[in-house]
Amino acid sequence: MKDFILKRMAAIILPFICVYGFYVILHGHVSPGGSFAGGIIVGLSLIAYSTIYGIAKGRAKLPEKVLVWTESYGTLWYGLMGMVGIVKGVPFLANKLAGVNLGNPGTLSSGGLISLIGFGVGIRVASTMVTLFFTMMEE
Amino acid sequence: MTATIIPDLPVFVVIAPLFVAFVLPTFARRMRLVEALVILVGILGFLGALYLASLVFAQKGSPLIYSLGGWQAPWGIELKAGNLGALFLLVVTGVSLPVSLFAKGNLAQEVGGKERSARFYVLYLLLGGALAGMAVTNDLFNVFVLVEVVTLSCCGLVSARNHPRAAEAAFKYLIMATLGSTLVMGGIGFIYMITGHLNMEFAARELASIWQHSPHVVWMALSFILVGFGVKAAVFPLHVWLPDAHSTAPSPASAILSGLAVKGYLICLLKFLYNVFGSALMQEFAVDRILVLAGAVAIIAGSILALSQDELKRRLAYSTVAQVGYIVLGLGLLNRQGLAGTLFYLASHAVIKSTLFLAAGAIIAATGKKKVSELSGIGRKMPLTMAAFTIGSLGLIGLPLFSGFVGKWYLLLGSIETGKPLPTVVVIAGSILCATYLLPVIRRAYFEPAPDTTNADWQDPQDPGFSQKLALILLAAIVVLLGVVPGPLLELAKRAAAELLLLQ
Amino acid sequence: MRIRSFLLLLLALPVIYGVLIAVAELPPYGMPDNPVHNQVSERYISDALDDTGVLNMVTAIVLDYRAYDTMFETIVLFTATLAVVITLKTRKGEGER
Amino acid sequence: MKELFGKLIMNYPYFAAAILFMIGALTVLTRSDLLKKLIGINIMESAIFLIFVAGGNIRGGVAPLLSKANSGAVYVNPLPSALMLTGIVVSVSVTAFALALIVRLHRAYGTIDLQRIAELRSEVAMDDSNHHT
Amino acid sequence: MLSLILALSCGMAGGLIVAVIPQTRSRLRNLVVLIFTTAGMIFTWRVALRVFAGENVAIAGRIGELPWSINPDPLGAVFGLIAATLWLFAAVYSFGYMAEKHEQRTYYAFLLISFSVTLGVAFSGNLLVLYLFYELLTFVTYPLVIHERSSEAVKAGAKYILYNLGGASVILVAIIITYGRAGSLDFAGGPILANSLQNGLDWLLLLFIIGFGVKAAIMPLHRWLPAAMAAPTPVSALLHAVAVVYAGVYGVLRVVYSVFGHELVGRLGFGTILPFVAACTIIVGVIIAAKQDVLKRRLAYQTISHLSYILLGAFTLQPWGLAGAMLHMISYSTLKTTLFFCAGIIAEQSGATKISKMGGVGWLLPKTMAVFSIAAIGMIGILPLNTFWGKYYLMKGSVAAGMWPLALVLIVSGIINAICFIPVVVNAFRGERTRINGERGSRVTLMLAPAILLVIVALLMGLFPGFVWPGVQAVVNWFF
Repeated sequence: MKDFILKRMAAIILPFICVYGFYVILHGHVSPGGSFAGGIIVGLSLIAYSTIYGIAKGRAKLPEKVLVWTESYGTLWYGLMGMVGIVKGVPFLANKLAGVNLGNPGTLSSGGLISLIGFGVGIRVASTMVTLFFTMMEE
Repeated sequence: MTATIIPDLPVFVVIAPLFVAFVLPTFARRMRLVEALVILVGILGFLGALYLASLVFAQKGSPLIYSLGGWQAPWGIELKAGNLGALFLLVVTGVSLPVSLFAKGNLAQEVGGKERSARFYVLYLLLGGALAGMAVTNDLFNVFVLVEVVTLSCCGLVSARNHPRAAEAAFKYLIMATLGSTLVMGGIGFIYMITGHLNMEFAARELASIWQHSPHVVWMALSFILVGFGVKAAVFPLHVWLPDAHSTAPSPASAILSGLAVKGYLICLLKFLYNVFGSALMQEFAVDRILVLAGAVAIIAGSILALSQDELKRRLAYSTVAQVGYIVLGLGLLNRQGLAGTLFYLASHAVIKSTLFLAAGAIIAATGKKKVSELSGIGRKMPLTMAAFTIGSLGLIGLPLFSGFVGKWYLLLGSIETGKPLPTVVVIAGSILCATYLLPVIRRAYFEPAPDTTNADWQDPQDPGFSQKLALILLAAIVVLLGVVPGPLLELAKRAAAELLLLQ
Repeated sequence: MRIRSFLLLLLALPVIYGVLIAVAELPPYGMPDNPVHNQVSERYISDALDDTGVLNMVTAIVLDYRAYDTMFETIVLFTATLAVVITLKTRKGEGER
Repeated sequence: MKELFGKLIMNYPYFAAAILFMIGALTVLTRSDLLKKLIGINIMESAIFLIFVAGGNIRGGVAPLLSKANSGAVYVNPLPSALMLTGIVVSVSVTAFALALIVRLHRAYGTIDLQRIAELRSEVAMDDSNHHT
Repeated sequence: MLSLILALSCGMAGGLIVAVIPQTRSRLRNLVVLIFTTAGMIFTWRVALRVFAGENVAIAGRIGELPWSINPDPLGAVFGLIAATLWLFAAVYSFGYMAEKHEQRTYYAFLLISFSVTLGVAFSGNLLVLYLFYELLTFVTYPLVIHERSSEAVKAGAKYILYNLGGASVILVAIIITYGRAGSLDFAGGPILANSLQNGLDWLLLLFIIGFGVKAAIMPLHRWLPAAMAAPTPVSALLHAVAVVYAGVYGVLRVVYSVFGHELVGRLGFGTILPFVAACTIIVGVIIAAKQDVLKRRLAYQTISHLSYILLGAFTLQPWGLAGAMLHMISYSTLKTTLFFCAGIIAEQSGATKISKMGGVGWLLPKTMAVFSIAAIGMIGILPLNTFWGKYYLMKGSVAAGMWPLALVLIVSGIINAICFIPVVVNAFRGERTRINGERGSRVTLMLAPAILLVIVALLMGLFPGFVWPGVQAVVNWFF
């Protein structure tokens, strides 16, 4: 696209959208929203970038390899967080039972593994959205 | 080390293939490593399932309960590895291991390219993990999520073949399957609304006491679930997607789809019917009669449709429609022998149909001929493949000493116990029809001369490579083994049947 | 085509009627004594904070009580991505089979 | 009949969901346009989401989010909302995959009408057989 | 015990060995076939003699909770002896008949395997094993039926499979019902259903008779048999006049005497109807036979008729009747095999398959036609030949059972049998005698020798019936 205003506006807004997305991901356990919603916001900011500046530029920012890695290891992350329970001798995906410090409710560090899992899921969802978009647009 | 693994075994068999699947895409190009990992996880899964089954076998009656995250039953998700779960786990792992061995041979050729086959393997492992999850889950909504994983990975496997027809088949499959899973989700919703529980046992207990207050809702939930799983498991009038999907998929995928995926849905249906609604409610709502009727129609119609197909894989696909009929019919018999027979039949059909599809795949890969009428003399050129096909066919027909017979025997015992002639007659007629659509293939392969070898486009076909041969031998051996020593598996099936029918 | 749709609608009418009867029979909407508000949801509401240390109960359920479901949910996404990629991504020179 | 309607009006979210569900189902079954089929599926799924979420609601309840502002208030059941979060993601995945298949089919046949595709395919098959013979 | 296992495995082992011998090594193959059939026959004789002496020879085990046992009793031993002995003759005949035919490897492999399976039917100790071998018999003889590979043969094969599978399935249902009622399937402990409630047993008997009646070619379940004549002649002679059809007859005998017991069958409604069904088949079968022009088809319909002789004897539920049945089973098998052998020689040497085209064949093939005539006379049941004795006891049994019209049926059938075969012989010796002698060469000798030998055996048996009597007596004593 050649629209100058759009590009400038996007350059200003998109970083904020992206940061907002991360905010939603990270605050999934203390406020409405969560990792899925946040992840989609992050993904959308990148999709918007690619639509406005062209697929090639978007691709340059996020090469296929990075996407594949975030996809795979983001999902694996979830499983590994679940394994914490097994390592500690309690069932899979245990949180409180695994002896994780649940922190002070209402703060960012609360919730023990929940926030960690949530972060992983958020990254994954974002990369999934971007991968889906790239795949459908390129072919 | 073993002390920590054993209590977590029910969850390990589910997540082991999934974990491997997650990391596979990152080294998609290193084919050797990918294949080695897939086979390794297959072996580990099989050993795990075997050990789990022996544990279940040893402690009679009481299933292994595993509360995920440590949250007890009505709050958290519960895994239950009882007799039924152990049986289906054995089937899943026992069939998928040889199939992955088979895939090792010529998958890249069939789906086109290394990376594509790596992705194929990922979908394959996800499917395996989700099926294992279906075997042990005891939670209504978890069933729905697993069903979705299975559906999506199945559709992905179908469209792995780089051909527009595959995409069309996959789309049809996807739409129908999603329709089905939406119905299933609706059914779960209705059950949840009137019971307030998602755990199967709690929901069943609640349902048994309150169903008189809202019979129509129970009816609705039942019919949603029946139709939903009916679409997914291809029960006769709802089977329209199956022949296309199963015949256009790459051969290892066809084997898994026909052998296992359909069975996974049927196991879920069984869990809903027996664990949630219970046999008393099934009789109250005449579900047993509906199932017997639907099964009977499916057996006859599926067999007749199979008879009219000339394309080998399509014929096998329609035969799956007929065989699903057997299982559906067995679910409606509501007695111990019949249900045990159904479960054993399910296991044996999983093995047999995989054998048949793999053998058909090997033939098609070697000759490029898809039609039954073109397979003259193939038995001489590919003796081992055709021998596996023959063993599979005889097993499906239900000849003694092959696994199909044992299942059929108990199915017949069960049908006679109901005192109604329909199931008996249909089961018998079905096996005769089965002979009429499978034996001509064998006759052509062995007793008709091969066409002229001077013809240019018939280069001499040969048996496939080592790993594929091994897969065929393994599967055929299981078919015979289950027929000659059905003991342990049959015992497991019987105990599962008694457990499902709440008998002691 | 139009006739077919009409016939289908006609066939659908009894189904619609059945669904409506079932819907009318569902527990009345929004009542606090409905079966869904049983000990299960009560525990989620009263103990989520202690059990998980999370204010958002939905997150507590999604990522802790029923985290296993959510794991499969991410797997569904993963599966969908792979399926999309395997459907659409075809390298040049890999002929259609 | 009157009683039925009375109950239906009381259960209006479920009623609406039932209607939505039927609309979706009929769209899937009658339309041969692939995109419309997909939209139908999505409508059906939305209907089910609606049933679930409405089922967990309490009149006058507040969102299941602990905060000082609504201490002592009645919270709605958080479980259906959590389940539907999963359901929505599943539905998104299915939609994405279906769209990919539509793109693939459009690339191969140049149309997204199922009947048209069937016609084209039979023509191709005829051509194929002509080639071989 | 060892001889039992060896008897059963000889055919199987030989079949597998033949399967790996290259297509061109026909002499080696013939040698292997000869060795294994002879060995099988010897072991079968050993087993049978020990059984007649009252010894218990058995192997047993369980599959899951289903028991299996291989436990020959006198009836099984008699059937086994007939099959094993005739197999050797048929194998020798095949060396001649098949000498220049295609696909010999398949032919001999399946011939030997079906030998094992037939012995399995004979020696089975319970219904499950009987069913197993009965079903297997269909499958292993199928390649022999379609050996010609012509479209006619393929159609016949399809019919063969369908009829027999259908029959076997009905048997399976009946077996399962029996299992559900009695909880046991073993033949050894007297009739299985002896202590069962009587209600519904009529229908169970009907199921069993329909099931086994397919292979025993009871009308109207006989249609596969004439069609199966598309097979090579030794196969027709052995399988469709002896082994396969006798498996059906043997099954019926088992059902009547080991599953239900003759006392119970006598009390059932269907038990009293069955002799008349057999009588109908006797008459109708032979009448249809008389109308056939193709010699093999005429022989096939006549087989249908004669199988019902045996069934008739069994259905009289009298010791005399059963003795007659056993005698007829033995003697008929020798003569019918001879007739088929002769028909094969005629077809091979003169090319004539239709009776109307056989004018003058007698001058071309004098020895063959002589043997044929003797065997044909035997079919009528006149003294110097062994069939007389069978018929005699059959009549005695029918009269003893108070069903004298059946004895009349047997006489009438004998007359029609005469009408059936005398014209063939007469016709063969009519016409010019200018054609050269067609009975030269080792091939014809190999085909002719078994036929002549069998006729001699039949004559000896007719003259000295005491020679087979111990076996018959053992069977009768076993059941009464």
